[in-house]
Amino acid sequence: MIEILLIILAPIIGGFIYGAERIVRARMQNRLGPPLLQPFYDMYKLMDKQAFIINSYHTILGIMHFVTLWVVVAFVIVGQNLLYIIFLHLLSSIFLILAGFSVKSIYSHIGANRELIAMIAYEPILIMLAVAFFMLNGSFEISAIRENSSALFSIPLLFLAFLLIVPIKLKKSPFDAIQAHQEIIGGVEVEFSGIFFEFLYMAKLLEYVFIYALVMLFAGDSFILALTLFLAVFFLVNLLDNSTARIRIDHLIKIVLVIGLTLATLNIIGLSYV
Amino acid sequence: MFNFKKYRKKSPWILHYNAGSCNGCDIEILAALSPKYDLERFGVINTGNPKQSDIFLVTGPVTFRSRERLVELYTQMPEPKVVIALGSCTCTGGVFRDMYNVEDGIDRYIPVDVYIPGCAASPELIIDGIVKALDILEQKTKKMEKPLKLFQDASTKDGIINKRDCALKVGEKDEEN
Amino acid sequence: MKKTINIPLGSQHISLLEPVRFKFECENEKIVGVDSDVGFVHRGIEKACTTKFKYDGIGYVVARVCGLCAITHSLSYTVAIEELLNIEVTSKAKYLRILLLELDRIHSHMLCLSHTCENAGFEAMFMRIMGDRELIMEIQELLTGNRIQFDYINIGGVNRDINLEVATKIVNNLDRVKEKVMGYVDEFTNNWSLSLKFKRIGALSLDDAYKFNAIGPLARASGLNIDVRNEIKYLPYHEIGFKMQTHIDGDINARNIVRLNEILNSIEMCDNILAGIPEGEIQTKYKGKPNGESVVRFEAPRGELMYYVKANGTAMLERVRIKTPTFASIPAFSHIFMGENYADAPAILASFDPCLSCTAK
Amino acid sequence: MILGLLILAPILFSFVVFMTHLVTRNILVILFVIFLSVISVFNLISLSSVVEIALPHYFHNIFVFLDSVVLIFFLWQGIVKKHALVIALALVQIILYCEVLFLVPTLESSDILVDNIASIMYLIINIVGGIIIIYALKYVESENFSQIKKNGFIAILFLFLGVMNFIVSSNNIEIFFMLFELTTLFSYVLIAYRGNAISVENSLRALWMNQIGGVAILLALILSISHYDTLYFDILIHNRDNLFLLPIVFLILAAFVKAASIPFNKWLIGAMVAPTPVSAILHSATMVKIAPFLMLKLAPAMSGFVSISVTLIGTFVFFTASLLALNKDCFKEILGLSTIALLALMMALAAVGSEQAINATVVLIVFHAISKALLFLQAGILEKNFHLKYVDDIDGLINHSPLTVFFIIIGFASLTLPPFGAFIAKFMAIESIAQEILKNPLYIFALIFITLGSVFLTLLYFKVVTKLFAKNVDFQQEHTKLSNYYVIPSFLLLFLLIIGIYVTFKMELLSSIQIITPVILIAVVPFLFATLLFKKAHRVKEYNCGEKEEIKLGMYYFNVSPNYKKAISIVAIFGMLVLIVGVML
Repeated sequence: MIEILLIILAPIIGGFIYGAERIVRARMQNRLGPPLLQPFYDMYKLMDKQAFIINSYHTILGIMHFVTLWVVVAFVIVGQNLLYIIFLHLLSSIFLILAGFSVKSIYSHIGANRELIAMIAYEPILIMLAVAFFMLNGSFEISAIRENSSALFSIPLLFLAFLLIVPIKLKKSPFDAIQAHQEIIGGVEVEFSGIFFEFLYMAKLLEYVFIYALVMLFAGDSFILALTLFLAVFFLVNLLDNSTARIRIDHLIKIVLVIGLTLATLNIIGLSYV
Repeated sequence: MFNFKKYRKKSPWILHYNAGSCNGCDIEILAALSPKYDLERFGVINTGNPKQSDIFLVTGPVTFRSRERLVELYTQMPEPKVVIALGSCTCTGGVFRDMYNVEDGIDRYIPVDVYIPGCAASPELIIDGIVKALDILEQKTKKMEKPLKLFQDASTKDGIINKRDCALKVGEKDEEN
Repeated sequence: MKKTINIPLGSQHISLLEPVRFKFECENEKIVGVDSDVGFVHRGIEKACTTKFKYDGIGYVVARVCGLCAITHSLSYTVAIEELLNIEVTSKAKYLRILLLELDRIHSHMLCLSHTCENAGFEAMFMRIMGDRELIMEIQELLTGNRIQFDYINIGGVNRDINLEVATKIVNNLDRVKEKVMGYVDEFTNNWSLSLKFKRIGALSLDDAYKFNAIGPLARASGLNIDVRNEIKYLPYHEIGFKMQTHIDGDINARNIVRLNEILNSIEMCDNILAGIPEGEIQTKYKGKPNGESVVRFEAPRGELMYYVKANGTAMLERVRIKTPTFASIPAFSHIFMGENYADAPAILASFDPCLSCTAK
Repeated sequence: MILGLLILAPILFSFVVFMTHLVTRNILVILFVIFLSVISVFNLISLSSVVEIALPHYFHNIFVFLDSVVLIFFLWQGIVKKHALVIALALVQIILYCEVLFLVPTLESSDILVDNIASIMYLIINIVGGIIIIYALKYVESENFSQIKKNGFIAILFLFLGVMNFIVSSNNIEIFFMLFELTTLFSYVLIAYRGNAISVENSLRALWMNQIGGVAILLALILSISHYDTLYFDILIHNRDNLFLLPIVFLILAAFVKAASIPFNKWLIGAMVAPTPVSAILHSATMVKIAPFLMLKLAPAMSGFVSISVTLIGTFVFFTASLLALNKDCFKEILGLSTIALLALMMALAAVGSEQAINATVVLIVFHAISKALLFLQAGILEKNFHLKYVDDIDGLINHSPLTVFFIIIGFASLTLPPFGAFIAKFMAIESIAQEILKNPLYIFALIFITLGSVFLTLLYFKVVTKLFAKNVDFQQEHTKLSNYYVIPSFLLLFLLIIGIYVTFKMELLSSIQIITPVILIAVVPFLFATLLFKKAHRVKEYNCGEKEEIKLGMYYFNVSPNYKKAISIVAIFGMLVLIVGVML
């Protein structure tokens, strides 16, 4: 019951995280910042806007991105197979990429291309993460991971590697080249408007839920540790966002692949010897 | 049913276009986004993308070459939208009035809702203007507002374009077709 | 068999304050060709100066060529007219003019730095510098009555006097700004992400700086020590401790460092001015109409600004020619973009601190 | 009985097809294909246990004769075309073959052995191959060949099906060698079918590279006879001596050659100059599948060192081939390299040897054949109908032919995304390798190669899709009509994909919700395309910074420098040497 409620409320939870993040970011920049409910105001406003579209392929693929991402979040909450969820998440990214390519807009194309390239960086680490959980629990099922005790101390290096990809998925500095606002005006989302942009906006909120749910997986069955991890990662990501510039996509790949893969490999080799 | 209208004024997203201004007002917009004035507390985001904006912030007296872009950007913005003319020269042409390459204010081309005077308009004035625009935004309908006509018959008189004669409405032409 | 991508930047783009159109021909995201179009802001000010306005009002009109270097524009024009009218400005007025010129330079450089950071995706740094910039804006408002477009300079002197209260406020604020700027120097040299974004990006070598006639901070960052402040006589720069700031790298980082050092130097100069400001009138009376030609050069925040004024003894001038600093750097622009990544293009562009309303007039 | 039909009927058909005229030929071919498909399905259903048949002795004489003819033909071709490598390798093979003939092994087993894997291979060969032959009917019409040559083309394809049916059921290494040489011969003939200079050059390259495989098999044969006293697969595998695995390693080497793994990748890429049905039937869908099939046969014999080194080599090739594919821009070459990559993955998985890995291999073999056939058919359509060969030029194809775009996207999606079989295989692969890591940490490198390689492949596929999609806002033009001979085979393959999803659903390779969800998600998209057109919404132009002029859209390039390519080949060769030397020690 509570799972169904969580699934339905997932975008709202994401909205609160995003709203809190905007406040935290503003405070870090010595500003007052918007109210906590700002993401919801934005959503209501977008619902009320006139609908502009380029072509129907573009719009439908954008909506499918949102729907698939919601399914992914639902699977995480229900406790499905982690490896499978990662591939389903790939499917949702693919929908977004196809949407980006389905219009003749250069910024949309560059954004989609960067999304594709960034996939090289984060996909292997996510898969390695799933494998590490498999080695610890003997199963890819998230429900099994949640029942066991915290994995954080067995896979600390993988946790660090995972931290590297959190900014990529949340589109935060220094790894936000995919959505670089000052270069390509949001990348893939540039051609969406009105209620159709809202789907992308909510997909972003769902992405927050997805990533922070993965962070909380490291805590296993301990709720307090999960909360601590969530808060720690939340502040860490925002602190990093506010103290770095956006680096280029090729630097992103190099840094994340070299550091992340090394950490993940070392950790898994360590696990197989224990 | 849920009344969405009242949320419009809580999340105004801005599109800024410089139609030939002297930069004075543009840097004041940046200043208004900065910590001292912090426009974001009203929910303002500088999107830079017409398709996701509600408020069109125009500076400058509209030069000959920027007017097409001005109208193009205006038509790409979804309704409801509000246009703010920022700075004296945007409202009337200001010091540039009657210069040969200047079109004397944006209200000849697109319907303006809020005029903010000042050379350069200070951030306080900008905030004031945007807050005023929010009230107007709440009242707006979702009906398309057509830009006013501009550069169709750019007949030239003595090498200088006679602008006032060829200002018709774009909408009329559309209805004929 | 390779096909390139055309990436447009402008005329409306979030990273641009002014309309300018760049068309980048890119392979992947590497720029292999640049096409630029800067004429969107042309308003016809030079023409209007000779047809619409009398000579004593033009000082306020040319200020509207550009909001950022407004003071330099009106000062250059005023000095040119003063030469034609043979007016000797009092030394207090000269000192006040320099004070405002340098304050303007400080806020312009800070704006440029913050905009470069914004375009490099460093929002927090943008907010930090913009927040600190308000200190300068505050004292400008106190001194002249307006934040931008002060219209402070008139023919024969300046419009407002300075009093002790204002002077102490200025000194206080400048001290605070100095502290902050020291912090920026630290940030710009030590932040790893900024060094990835700025170091060895958009580099202009010394030879190219010569070849493309670069001026201003752009040239000084490449090691070319040209600064009009070092050469001119009408303002007493040599008395107040002007120092040339150069750097050898020529990349974005070098330009930032040069700007930061210039801010520090300007603060020092302002302090010196306020310490040794002479007593006297701020305004000289004058008579007659200008006649003849004069050429005046000044150092705007972006480089050398040149005014040519030709008068014929009537209230209307015959010719006003403005040669603006950004105009001279455009060839260097197009050259620097070659071979860079499109992702760096907005930051490179901001680091030039282009002023296109100057260029197009 | 069924087996005899499967092998002999295609040979008969090929003669019939060669003789008849155009209209009757088309109808006959379609009937033959239906016949073969029905038989192969029937074979799978009726097969209760493993069928073993020993062939009478005079068959062997025929085989020896055929083999000698083929080898002499190679030698002759080498002399005629003045290709030193071909001559040398042909001579080496003749000498080795004579030696084999002199040796007389004593341990005997049945010559023909049909198990489950062979039945599945029949399905692929006959159904997928048959569909491609139907497609070839129209394709070959548009070529500049004489009528005899056109008929001959179809006839050779049928002959090839017969040989393939035979090769997957042979248990005798000597027969296997003969059939291996025959497939080499067919691919040589078909690659050179167009007869121009490039075709000849590439066909000779294919010939000498495949002959290396022949040499390897002969070496394996000699070693097997001398050490184990047999030339039968099953005896060799069951009596294996962990200290002497050399024959098995040579067979593995032959598999690597046939699968065109790096460093032997040149021949398959070169083979792309052949008519597209050839690329589809020989070099993606069926013939190269001999390699993973052989690996599956040898899988029980591999353990320890051999298993892990083959896995590492295979996954390394998977990774590097997908990397190399990134900088190709010819559509068929991209398909070819991704075939190499996936074949290497199949072989690596077969070498892992756990039950799940074997299942993954079989699933991957089946679905790879269907998807690649589908993609190659589209490549042929692009070439014939739109005169497009390079990915760069397929700008905005959706304006002209949404159907082709749909098939290409489905083809690529079926190789990467859930719920298609290839995805399930990859999923199982990662799962089985994860289990192996617990036993041997070296498998972590296999895991890294697989993850990186699959990401590169995804990148590759969707890089191609980039170009297809960009649709103009106000483009109004009639779609191009495609011939039924082109469209129907594509739909049949799509149907096979759907059946495949159903079968995986039935077999419970994944839980039902895991298959149903993405099916719904993917299926709903075309449905939405068809129904939702957003009539009420306003159409606007794309955002172009306020400008009105057209923009030029290109695509990303991923350059792999020649040094890397060399390094990759060296590493691959080194890996194989380590394998051989390691086994010898």
